[in-house]
Amino acid sequence: MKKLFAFTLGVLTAIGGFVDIGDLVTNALVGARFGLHLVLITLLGIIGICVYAEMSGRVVATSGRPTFDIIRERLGPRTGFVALIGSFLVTALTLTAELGGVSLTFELATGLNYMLFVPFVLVVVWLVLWRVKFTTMENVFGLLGLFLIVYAVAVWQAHPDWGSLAHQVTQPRPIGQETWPTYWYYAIALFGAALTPYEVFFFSSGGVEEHWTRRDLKEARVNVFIGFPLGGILSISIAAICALIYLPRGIEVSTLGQTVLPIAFQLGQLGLIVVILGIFAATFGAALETALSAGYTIAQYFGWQWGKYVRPREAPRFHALIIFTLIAGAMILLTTVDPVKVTEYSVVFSAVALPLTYFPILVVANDRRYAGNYVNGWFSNTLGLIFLAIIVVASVAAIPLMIWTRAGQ
Amino acid sequence: MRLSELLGTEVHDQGGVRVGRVADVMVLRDGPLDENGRPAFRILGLVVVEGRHARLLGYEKERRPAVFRWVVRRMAKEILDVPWEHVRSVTPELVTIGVDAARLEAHAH
Amino acid sequence: MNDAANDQSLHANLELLDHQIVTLEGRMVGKVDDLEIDLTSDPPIVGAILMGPQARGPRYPGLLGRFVVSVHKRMHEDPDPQPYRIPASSITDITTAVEVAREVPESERGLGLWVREQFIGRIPGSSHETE
Amino acid sequence: MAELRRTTAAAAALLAVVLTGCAGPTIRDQAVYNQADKSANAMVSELRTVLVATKTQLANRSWWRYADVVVTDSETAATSIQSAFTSRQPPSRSSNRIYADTSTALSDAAELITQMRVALRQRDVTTMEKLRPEIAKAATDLESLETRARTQP
Repeated sequence: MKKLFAFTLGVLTAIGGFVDIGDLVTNALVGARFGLHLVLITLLGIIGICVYAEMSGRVVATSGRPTFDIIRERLGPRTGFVALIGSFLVTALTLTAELGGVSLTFELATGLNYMLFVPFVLVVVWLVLWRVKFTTMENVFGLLGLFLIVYAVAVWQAHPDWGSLAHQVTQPRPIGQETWPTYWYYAIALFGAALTPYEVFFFSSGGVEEHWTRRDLKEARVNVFIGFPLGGILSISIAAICALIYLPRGIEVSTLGQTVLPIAFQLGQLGLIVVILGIFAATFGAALETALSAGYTIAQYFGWQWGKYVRPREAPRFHALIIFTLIAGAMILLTTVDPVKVTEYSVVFSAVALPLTYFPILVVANDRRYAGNYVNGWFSNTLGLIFLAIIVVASVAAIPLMIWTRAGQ
Repeated sequence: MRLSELLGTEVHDQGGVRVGRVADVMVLRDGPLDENGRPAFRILGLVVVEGRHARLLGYEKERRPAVFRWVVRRMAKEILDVPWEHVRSVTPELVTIGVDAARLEAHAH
Repeated sequence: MNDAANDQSLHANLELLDHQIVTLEGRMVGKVDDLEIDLTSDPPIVGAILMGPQARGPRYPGLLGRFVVSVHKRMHEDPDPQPYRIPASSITDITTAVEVAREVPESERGLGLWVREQFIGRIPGSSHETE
Repeated sequence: MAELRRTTAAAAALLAVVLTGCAGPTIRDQAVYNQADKSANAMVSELRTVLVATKTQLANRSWWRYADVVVTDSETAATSIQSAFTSRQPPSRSSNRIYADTSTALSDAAELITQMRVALRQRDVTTMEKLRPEIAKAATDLESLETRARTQP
């Protein structure tokens, strides 16, 4: 049974981690404005997260060192501190967006304003983090998150002109009134949504939580190379269904209600129930991951005891950090800021924060003391360097593009 | 004295010629036995780097990816081993050594 | 005692500084925030691992460093708090982490202890074995 | 690169004003046309969202509470689009017509969405079915207005 459960770590990390509120909103929004003209960027993001997570997973399986341990060891406390502040803020922002996402699913189900649910969601997320075992937490939200496959079903059931969809994929350029700066802004947003730093913090720390050893390495790789592409296919289906239903009608997505409407339009009430459950699981799972990652990053930087595998009493500061970050996230939501807007900014800032956390992993994945005889071969180094270049370019271009396009207006 | 005070300190030879900066300290656990019967961490010597802003990031011994090693080595210019017996005086501001840079060997690992 | 650790020379900055310190049972103690070097002894040795804000503070640039040190000093009971010191003799193994014997994890002292006793420890289920 | 051309054109025109010292009609007109184009585009999106949501609900493919959330969100967005347009760009002589046409079209559209939200909340299917073609027409009118604003100067 441990094999089956361990397998779901990859599935959860893919579904919950990959498809979170950031992927949902960004792919829906991009699908409605650019059709599938940005799918190549999503594919790039999927390959990127596979490369990044696989290296981190290999290092943690052989040396037991999760991502932020390595960042401070290799970059030193000063540069490491900059990476810490950047990563923690992005993770806290993403957590806020996820909590907003969960609350919005309750709004869609009940018709009551999502703000009413924010405190309730905060308490439930914390209770699950406090008492539910790491593996059980993964299984529940990993499997429930699979409901998002309903997006692929909707695309299939819409009997689209597959030729024209494929044609759009091979034409990476803006369409209609869209301009190149906006195109590149959303390319970075999609890339940031696919390659959010907390996914790797969670994945590598999860390796310690699950007590991975070299024997679990093969499984970890299978999880990465199945889990993340599966998440990627769902993201592309979200973009595709919005392209099919919204693009011809000139509808632009700005709410979670609109993200879900094409499923109801295409598949009816059952589809709507399934998709709302799927989004609940994906955003709730991602809320757990981002809350834990907020604790992982700071605790691993300072060397404090962390992790759910020890009793809360033995990791006091780790749990205190999680509680403060959750409360801060909820308070931000209660200032009536639009959770969808928070999500849009969180994915772009993810792209900004990436380089300082990715570079040390690429260095250490070549260090025999960390990766043993699983050090990077020429192939992983070539891919690793290509993505380092892409990540740095995206990180540098993100803020200027955000200002130039007034966040994609 | 603390290691962090020694790291980054300028290194000059006795003629006052700049050799570089302390980038690392080599230690080996073969010193005299301590109260737990374990050998002490003996300081073997210094790793001195000529470049001003060089950060080795492990590339004094790592080799891959080659482009990182190439960049680090270019910024470092020289990476020299200074055995401890050549060290004449140590302060947080300056380390003086009793041999000139030319006769020092490149850091080998 | 892992023999490999003592017959191989170590880069103190690269392979000791800023590494995770763990107890024999694998509990995380903290990070190697600095190392105490004794140059007067013959041969010169690394005497101890230094941990905590008083050790880490000075390594941050300018204002931030002084801020960390001064805030910790004001919050601390004794007037001139020193870094937490782990003698090098209790280091049992060095891999990517530094393993020490008979070490008290931070959750039993300092701020960690306060957070445990006054906050997390008081929440029901805090000693619940989740794994 | 329309957006880039437009922003550089506006910057150049601004420079011209500073140099010549008189506020020519072009900059204010340009801003009015831009704003008309953007507001019409945004309102079309809200109108069509309401059409899809009500079509889905009338075909029993969603539930009332869900459709209510979507239409209410669109109503909130519609009212803010309309108020944002009218409150900002005072028209000049030549851009007056498009300013007036856009404001009326936007307020009619917002009004239609509000009526639809009310009908939906009362589950008044007949009114909903009566309103749908009106909303569809409002959307196409706004689309033609959009192209008019874009091709005006």
